[in-house]
Amino acid sequence: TTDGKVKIGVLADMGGTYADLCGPGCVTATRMAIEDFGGKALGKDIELISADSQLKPDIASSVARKWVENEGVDVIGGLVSSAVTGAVTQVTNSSKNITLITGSGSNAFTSSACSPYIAHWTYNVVALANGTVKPMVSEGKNKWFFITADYVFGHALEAASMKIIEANGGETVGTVRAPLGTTDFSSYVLQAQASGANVVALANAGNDTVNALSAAAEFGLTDYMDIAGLLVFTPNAQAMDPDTAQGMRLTTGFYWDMDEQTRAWSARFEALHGAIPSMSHAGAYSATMHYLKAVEAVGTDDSDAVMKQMKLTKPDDFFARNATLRADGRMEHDMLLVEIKKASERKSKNDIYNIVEVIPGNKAYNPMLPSCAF
Amino acid sequence: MRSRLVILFLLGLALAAPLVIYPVFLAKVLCFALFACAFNLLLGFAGLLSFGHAVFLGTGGYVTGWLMINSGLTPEIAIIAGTIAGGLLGAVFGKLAVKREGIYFAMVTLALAQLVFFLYLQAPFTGGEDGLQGVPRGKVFGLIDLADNQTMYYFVLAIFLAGFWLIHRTVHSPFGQIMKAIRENESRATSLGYDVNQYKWIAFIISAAMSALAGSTKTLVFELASLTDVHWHMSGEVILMTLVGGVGTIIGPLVGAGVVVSMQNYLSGGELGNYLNIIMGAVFVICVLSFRSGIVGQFNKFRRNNF
Amino acid sequence: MATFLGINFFALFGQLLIGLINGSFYALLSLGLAIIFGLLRIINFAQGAMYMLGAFVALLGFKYMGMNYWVALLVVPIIVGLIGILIQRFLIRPIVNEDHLYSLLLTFGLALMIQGIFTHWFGSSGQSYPVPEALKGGMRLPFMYLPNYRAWIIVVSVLVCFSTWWMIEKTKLGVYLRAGTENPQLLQAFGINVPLIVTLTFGFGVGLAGFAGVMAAPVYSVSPDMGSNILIIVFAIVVIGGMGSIGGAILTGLGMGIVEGLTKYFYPEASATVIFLVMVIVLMIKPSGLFGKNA
Amino acid sequence: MSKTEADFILSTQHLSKGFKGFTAVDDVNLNITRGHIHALIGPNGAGKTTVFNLLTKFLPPSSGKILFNNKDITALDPAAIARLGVIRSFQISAVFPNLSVLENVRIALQRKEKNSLHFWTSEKVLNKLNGKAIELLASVGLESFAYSKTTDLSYGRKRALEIATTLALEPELMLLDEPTQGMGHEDIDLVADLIKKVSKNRTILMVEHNLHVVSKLADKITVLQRGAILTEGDYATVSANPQVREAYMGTETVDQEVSA
Amino acid sequence: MSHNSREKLRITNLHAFYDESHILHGIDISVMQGELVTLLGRNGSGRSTTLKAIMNMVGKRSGEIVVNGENTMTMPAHKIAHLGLGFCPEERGIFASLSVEENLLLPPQVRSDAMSLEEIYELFPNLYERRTSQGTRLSGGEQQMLALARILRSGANILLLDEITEGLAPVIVQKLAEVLMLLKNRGLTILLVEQNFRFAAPIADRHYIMEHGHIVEEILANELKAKSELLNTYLGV
Ligand SMILES: Nc1ncnc2c1ncn2[C@@H]1O[C@H](COP(=O)(O)OP(=O)(O)OP(=O)(O)O)[C@@H](O)[C@H]1O
Ligand SMILES: Nc1ncnc2c1ncn2[C@@H]1O[C@H](COP(=O)(O)OP(=O)(O)OP(=O)(O)O)[C@@H](O)[C@H]1O
Ligand SMILES: [Mg+2]
Ligand SMILES: [Mg+2]
Repeated sequence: TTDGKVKIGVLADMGGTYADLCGPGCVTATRMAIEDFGGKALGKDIELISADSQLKPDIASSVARKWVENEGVDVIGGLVSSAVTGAVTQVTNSSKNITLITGSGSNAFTSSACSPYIAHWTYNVVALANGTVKPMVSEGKNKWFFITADYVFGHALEAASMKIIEANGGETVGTVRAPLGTTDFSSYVLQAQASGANVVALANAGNDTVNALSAAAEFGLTDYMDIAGLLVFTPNAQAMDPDTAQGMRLTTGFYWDMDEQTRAWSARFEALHGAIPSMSHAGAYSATMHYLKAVEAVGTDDSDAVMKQMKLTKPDDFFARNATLRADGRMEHDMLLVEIKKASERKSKNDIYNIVEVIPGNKAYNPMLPSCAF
Repeated sequence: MRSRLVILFLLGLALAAPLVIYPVFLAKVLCFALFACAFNLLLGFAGLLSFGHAVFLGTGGYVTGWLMINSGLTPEIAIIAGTIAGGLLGAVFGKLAVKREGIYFAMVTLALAQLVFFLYLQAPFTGGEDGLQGVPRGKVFGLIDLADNQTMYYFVLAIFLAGFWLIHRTVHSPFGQIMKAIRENESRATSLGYDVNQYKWIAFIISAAMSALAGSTKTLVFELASLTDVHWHMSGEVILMTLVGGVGTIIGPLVGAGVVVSMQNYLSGGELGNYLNIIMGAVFVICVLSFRSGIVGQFNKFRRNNF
Repeated sequence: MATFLGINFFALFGQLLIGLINGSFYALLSLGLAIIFGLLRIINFAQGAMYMLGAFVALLGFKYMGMNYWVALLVVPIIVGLIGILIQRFLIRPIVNEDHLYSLLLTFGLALMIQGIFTHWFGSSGQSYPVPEALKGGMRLPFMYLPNYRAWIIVVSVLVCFSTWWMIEKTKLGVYLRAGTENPQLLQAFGINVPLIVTLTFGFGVGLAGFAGVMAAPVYSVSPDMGSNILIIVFAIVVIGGMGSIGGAILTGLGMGIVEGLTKYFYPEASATVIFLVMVIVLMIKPSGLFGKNA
Repeated sequence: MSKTEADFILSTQHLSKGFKGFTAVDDVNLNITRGHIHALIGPNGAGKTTVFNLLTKFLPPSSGKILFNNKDITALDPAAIARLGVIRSFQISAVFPNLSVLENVRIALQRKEKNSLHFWTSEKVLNKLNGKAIELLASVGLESFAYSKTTDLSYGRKRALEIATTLALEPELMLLDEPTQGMGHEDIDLVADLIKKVSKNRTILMVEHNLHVVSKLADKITVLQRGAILTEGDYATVSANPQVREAYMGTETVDQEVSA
Repeated sequence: MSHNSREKLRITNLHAFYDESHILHGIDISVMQGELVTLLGRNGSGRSTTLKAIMNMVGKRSGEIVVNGENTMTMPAHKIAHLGLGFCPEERGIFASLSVEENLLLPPQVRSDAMSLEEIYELFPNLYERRTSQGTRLSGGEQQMLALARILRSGANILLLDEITEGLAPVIVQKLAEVLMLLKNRGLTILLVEQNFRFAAPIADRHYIMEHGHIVEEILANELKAKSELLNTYLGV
């Protein structure tokens, strides 16, 4: 809505399985961005409202609808769980409102479901697969078994990874679909065991990853198979038992302890939030900041104008390194391949990764589809 | 007589409301009101507590949603289809559930609902966790475009009134009489030659179909069908609505739906989202402990004692 | 691998064992439900929440008071039981004379609240509870690697279940329980302190759930919704077994666990639904349940 | 059996019922003459209620046949038998407490209306039954209570209402199990008279321990003992039988004036 | 200790309610040791309620109930039986989930000089025959016997009996009369609610007549003839 007043809605998982990844933290990060921006845009105070998606597409959808139709919200941020994001973008695309996706990873938002009003920040499944899977296959880990979260995100991650496995001469010997929020993975682990694979890939997120890993450890799977956590956020990495998780390699869009810039921001965030930022927290800040700058630059909150501006200027902050916002809405930036530290090497409970390699954005992300080049 | 006046008054309100209140919200209230009325038909008038009614809501939604997306059907047809689907599912559920009574009935319906929940979770046509997104509202009879929220609201209002009327009629019909008798003294009804289970069964089917009708409509309003509508939590919510409004009263469920939906709307609008269950639970406990006849029930008592 | 007729027996036995382990929890929970139902004729919808509570009390006790597993195993069920006693005494007793459906709704509300509160405090992201030192590691069976703790679960819960069964079926107390179910007022008039028995029984039934919670903490991640997930399955099991008999509840619990295990091997897609399907079949051929007395 | 079958509205042939090992009803050949009030008496546990349960198929017989109007009904289910016109009234009074007295009867009348499944028509269509209902109530002397709530009726009146409801089904054969159970003397007489009244062009089979009622009403009496028929006949014969006295009546006698 | 140690049961100005409805309006009853007293009255006159009130089984009560000189108004229901009270309810209250024998053994022994199982079975052979079968599977009459036998076994010495001849064959009724006499002579105290006046008349020492929750008459055994007119008006006998 071009009422000259900027109103940002953050829709996130306030109490659910993904709450630690992009819940209250995403609100905090967004608020930080607004404050750092000066709290005002187009001469008026920037308004921030937030709601709990409860990870339910319908709730998210109706909140989003209420926001854009009835409460003059210009842009919706946060957005964790691809199912939720899908539902929200259905609304915002038709109402021509910008969405800043910072928590969910399906690559559909810049391919099959792409739209001129989507900006997909932080990461996506392709980047994860490229970052984590490719090196392992090339190391000769060629037989893969997938334990996949049974919803759009998991399916996408699984598909993306399989592509890369095939492409690099590996094979997928089996997959199981575990419902979102499974707590006992033992029977899936047994299936993996019987599959004769040498890598078990966890195509899930949040606690699902944590639980799957601990089950794998409990049943001695870790003794003779590699576990690949395809999407691990810092809170989850902290929750994992170091003895089983140590040495696991994973891809992330951000690590708090990378350099001075990241440490500085993370310290501020931790002071407010009580925990170190996950990549979606950092992404939320970065995306919001970029949006606000664009608004100020074009002097209106009209979505088309703002989005145009966002794509013209390169995002650049502690989070967005060597970044561009592509025409299809994909925010491309350096990704990090990290390794989980041994307990003995950790200096603090926040000291969990060694950065192994920085993956340039254009290597990490999927090429743009012509059909999505807006 | 008095209740007639009340009804007319409410009707007036309903027609004027969207001018001041967000129509989509109103439509939502109406959908849940219909759902609660359908549920109340079972609990309030047949004495059967179903803990799985969400399934019918959801089924209606999925069928209608799927048709709107994949077949060029007009909304009214899709809604009718959804209603019928719900009725059929209700027929199956009912056949099994009426074999048991009281608490068992509640558990059986709950478990059956969970069965269907998992089926829907895995079935391709429901879109699993993602649900059916982007359901088009379409044009009624190919003429009236529902894209506009106000139009949508009046369409929902019409549907609600139709459903409400049918339920009300059912309660005050020869069939309703027998239902009353069965509730009073089942074994006697049997000895008078009535096949008790058959009556319960039919009541169940009607209730299921009306719930599905509510679900179908809801899907059109929100252009989305999802697992939430099939989850046991939703079955709990409809019970709460009925309880808060007043079990066995005519407009109780309507009021209850209004209260609960507004409450949820208010809470889910802010970061209070995760207080929702605490508050809902508390309301449940309070209602059961000291408010069993619900808002309308209490009001009626009050009226009886003071006028 | 020992495959025969295309069946990989190692994997199969593995799944069966997992099934038996889940079955142990089903048994403990449905036993608790059955006991409570037996005497109060109410279904305790909060049983799942109590199970969750047990796990959390153990976890918090461990985190903040260094309470170790073995202590928890003794103390937590008592704590949870006491909570149950309070609930029965102050919330359920006032409505004993109302339709039993109300107490179902009451406990449902409680379940929502308790789960809500814990979600509010701890988020619904689960937390892990360490396996006690003494039970770490596992044994290599010919067909699978069986973690000691899982074996321990089976042994202990079966023991607890059957001693409970014995206490209720074979002692005078059992007679009182059964009589109290039917006509508490009269039993009271015969000089037996029924309210006390009722309250204690409720406490015991709930305590069992708490016990199951502690047992579960090290294997399932401790999360606020761990209870509601399992409870509905337990309901189905209760319908399958029929509330009639305590023994029935136990056997059905274990049995359904195994059925689930089989399904996980032969047709994993159905593993989530199989128990409910069994329920449907039982309803069709024996509505009163496998062990239920025809009502 | 000298009489021709036709006179018997209901007869059983070698009817038996056993409960795991224990025989409750033992090879009973019961013949109930049309239009009679037939009483079934006998010591406690003789099998009277069980016989009733067999006749109404609340229990399946272990062996034997049941003929109603010379038709074999052994295989039918309870509802079907009720529809044939064999109606049983319960040992404990069975009414719909919160419905009005009138509605109670109407529920019974409604069944023949074939509209009981119509959930789309208004209940007003039932009002045309009110006339008949009042009639029935009148026949048991309850017309003045037609519109009062059933719970408020006295014990005896509830019984009367129950019988009226049963009459609404136009039973050919009524089975009454201890109709005067737990009543004070007035009520007993009231109900006894009532039974006499409604027995016109009907057949009644009743179990009764109150010998006054039996002697007053019964045209024929069958005495059961340990599940088997001990003897049959009118009150005079039966009460004269020393076995019956020993097993059932004891020293108690009823002066014949009472019956008439 | 009450002024009269032979007075086993004294009720003064007893009011009783079922939630809203006020059933008993100030009852006064007194029963001496070894006495057999009946409560006569029409259906619904409040006799059962009186017994229930004594056992603290009704909604609300006021007044005074003294058993063996102890005021029981404030006693929880389960304590009362232990004063030696045995209650045989109108609806018999046989437990379906218990076998006949379990039913029989259910009430705890409240006095040492209780009847033994043998005595019981000798008194009611039917029960012995059916002792293993489920309580409610018994015939109406057998259940009645069981209900009575149950409290005899508990050794209670103050019996509150509600319509125990209900549904019993005349022979048994006569037998019961003998039993009650026997108990009476053993020194037991009996308060009997009865419809069957023929049964009650010969064995009772005194009769209270109830109407609408009031005691309207007290008749001694020897006055029966004289007051038969009155009885007729109250009971129609
Ligand atoms: N369902 C049953 N299972 C086992 N035994 C039963 C069952 N029903 C009745 N009996 C036994 O069968 C016998 C006959 O019972 P029934 O009720 O017919 O006696 P009755 O003639 O009605 O006696 P009463 O006059 O006391 O009612 C009794 O001994 C009773 O214990
Ligand atoms: N549980 C109850 N709740 C409410 N009212 C009751 C209840 N039980 C009895 N009453 C009422 O109390 C009054 C007295 O009942 P009570 O059973 O004491 O009468 P009674 O003299 O024993 O007659 P009966 O021959 O029916 O046993 C009756 O009007 C009855 O309707
Ligand atoms: Mg009988
Ligand atoms: Mg009485």
